[in-house]
Amino acid sequence: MRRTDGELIMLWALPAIAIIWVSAFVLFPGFLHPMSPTMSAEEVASFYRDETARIRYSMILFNWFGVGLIPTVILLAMQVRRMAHRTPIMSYCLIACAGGPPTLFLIANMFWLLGGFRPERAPELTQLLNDLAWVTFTVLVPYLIAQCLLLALAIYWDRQDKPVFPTWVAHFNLLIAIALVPAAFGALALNGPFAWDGVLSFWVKNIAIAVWIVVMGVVLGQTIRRRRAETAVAA
Amino acid sequence: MSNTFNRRLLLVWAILTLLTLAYVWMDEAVDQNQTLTASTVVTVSAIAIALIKVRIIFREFMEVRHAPVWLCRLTDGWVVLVATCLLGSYFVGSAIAG
Amino acid sequence: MTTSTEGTSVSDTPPESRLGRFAWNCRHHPKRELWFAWWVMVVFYQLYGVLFFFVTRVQPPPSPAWDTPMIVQWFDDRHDGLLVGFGIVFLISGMCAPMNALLAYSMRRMSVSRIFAYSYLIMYSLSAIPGMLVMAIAMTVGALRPDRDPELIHWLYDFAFLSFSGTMGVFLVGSVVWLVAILLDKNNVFPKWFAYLGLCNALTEVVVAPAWIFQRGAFAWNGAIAWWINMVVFVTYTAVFIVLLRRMIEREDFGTGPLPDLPDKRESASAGSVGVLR
Amino acid sequence: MTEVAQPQLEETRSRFVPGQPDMWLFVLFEALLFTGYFSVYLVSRTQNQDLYLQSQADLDLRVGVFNTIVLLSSSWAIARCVRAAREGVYPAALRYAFVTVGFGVVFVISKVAEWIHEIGMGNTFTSDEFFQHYFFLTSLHCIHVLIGFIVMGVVIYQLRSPARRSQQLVETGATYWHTVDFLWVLIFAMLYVVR
Repeated sequence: MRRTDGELIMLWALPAIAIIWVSAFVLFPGFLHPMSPTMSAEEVASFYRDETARIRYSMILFNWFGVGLIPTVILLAMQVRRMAHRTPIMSYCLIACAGGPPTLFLIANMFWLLGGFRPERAPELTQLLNDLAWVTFTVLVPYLIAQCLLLALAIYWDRQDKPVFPTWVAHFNLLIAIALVPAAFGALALNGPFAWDGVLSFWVKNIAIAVWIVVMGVVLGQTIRRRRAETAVAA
Repeated sequence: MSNTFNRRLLLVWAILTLLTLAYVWMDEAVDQNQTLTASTVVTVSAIAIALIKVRIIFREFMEVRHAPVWLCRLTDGWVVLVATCLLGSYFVGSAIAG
Repeated sequence: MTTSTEGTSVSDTPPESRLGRFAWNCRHHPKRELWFAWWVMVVFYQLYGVLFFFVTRVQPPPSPAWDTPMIVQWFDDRHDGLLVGFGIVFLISGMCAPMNALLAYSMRRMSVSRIFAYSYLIMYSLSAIPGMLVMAIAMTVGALRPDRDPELIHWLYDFAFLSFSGTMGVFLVGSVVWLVAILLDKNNVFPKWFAYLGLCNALTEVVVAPAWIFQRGAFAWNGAIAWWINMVVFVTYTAVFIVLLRRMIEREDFGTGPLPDLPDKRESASAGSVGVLR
Repeated sequence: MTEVAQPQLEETRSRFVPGQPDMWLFVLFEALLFTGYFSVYLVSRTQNQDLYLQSQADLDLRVGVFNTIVLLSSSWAIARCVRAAREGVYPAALRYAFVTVGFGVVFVISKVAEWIHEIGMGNTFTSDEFFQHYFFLTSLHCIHVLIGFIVMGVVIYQLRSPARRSQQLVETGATYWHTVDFLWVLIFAMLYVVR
């Protein structure tokens, strides 16, 4: 029998953490519907005054579990390591991307919590913290885009009889990368699809991330199960 | 052979120390009653003496004397370059200040 | 790492046309991953220069001694450039990943422990956040609402430039990790003089710290010592390692022993002064 | 410097670069870097002559001279160390290496004492422009000395065991140490003597 190496634990942690993310997402009053960038300082301040409790508790949840995506990305990096590449560069790339999004998200998370800490603060200051939080949250895409593109490239280069991932995973990652692009320009407009509460910068981006997590979770699960079956037979 | 080397090193050290002590003399000569006064002569000679010392360190301690010719030329060129930069910035700065 | 199954199965003859050869190289070149990472690095630095110096015009840095109205004016002048330019920065900063992966790979190719490669990889992946993205976020928020209280815009201005200039620790320790690896390496991946150049670079990273203390003079964030001299050293260092990495990829033989010299370089290298052990 | 005739020397030893040639790039690059710092210092000095002279009066030239002579002596010791190692007299080489480190330690102690003295007099990094440059240049140089201790550690490590004893590494380390020395010679002239 093979030793317990914890790989499956790391994999199954993902859906558990994802449930927490979803509940925190729903709990935060500013996500459904997303807060508008056109709100005046006074409106923002009163939002923080009225919704203090939900802001605090949802963001504490995010603060606890925001880094939960890292094991998944590292699992992906380990699969990339098994591909038919000559160098470990592509898996290094994914490792290099792993820490970025959670770190940026934690910065945004901190600004939200700071805003909720003293809601009686001068409205301009609360608005500033709110702006910092939303801008950081909206533009945290660079590493995710890079991650998707690099994974796609790694899969395209994985030419062997039994590739680690099927090719559609690469196409899927390209699609997600494209869906994430508009969010980088989320600060260009205060309303419209590009604004941080807009269709592109909020809905498309966050749904893309969610779909990516679900699909890649499933793909990872299948790949790992297949490989474990193979090694079990071989052993 | 070893002895000539060591004597030479000691001599070099003595010269460098004497050059350092020359600063003290320069210092005494230019200042009246502990008040420092600006002096181009002191500045230029301070830089010159420092660079002479640097060149001696290059040649003797760092053994450039025995190094291939390109390294000798390079280090000499460097001393000239540093001298140009330092004196240049001093004089240009003074000129700007008026 | 799994060995490549394609190296033997694919025909070694690239097509004649230039475009065909490019496509062949992208798909089959044995060093495609290395060249990919190298080109991403080159393009990244070009874009970085263009974005910071010409699109957003935040470099060379303005003075920390300005008064508030002047800073608000500065933001007004650059409003669109800041938003668009930093939008592109957010889009492309993931390009750091292949670059850092290549640098880490160079250490992996050396005869030193893997600790070096992984430490460097993590440190430099982290470095983009304080070194670039925090500044971009602060600048974006500053430009977002021109009608914001000027004092707050002033604070964002300080936040942006100090986070950009004042967080050199990762680069300091990172270059030290790299240079120690080069000095210990027996595979001759990099010449030793590059390690000493890395020491010069690390020492200039130390020099930026006074930017936290001074609002004017040579040590402020736009000062002659804290910015200009450092910039020259940093650009030299970067240009040198880009060239050396290129040479490393050319020499790469995918073994674990010493990297061979390039055939035409071998003679000049043994006669010249560069990186040959006596 | 006087070119004392050393005919045997030129004949018996072919010309060579002491240590790794690579180290010379560091020497020259670092010298240029410091030249940059000195140029900035000299230009800002000329713009505000009186302030610099006034603040400079708080420095004690004798301490600077002492520091310089200590470092020159350490440089002399490491030169002796290199000669001894080249002739294969390793115990002597090791002794001189320790003497070098000893002089280095004396230098650092006297430097720190001088800093404490200056800070006690109210001259800190932020008090005026002259002391900005003073503390910047001396502390940056002090970092070089501390790195020098690591380098000397490598040299001593090399000299200790017959299995190692790479003459090249010893000479490279010596070149670094001399660099620290000549940088101080320049800093000393800049901060203490220039008027």
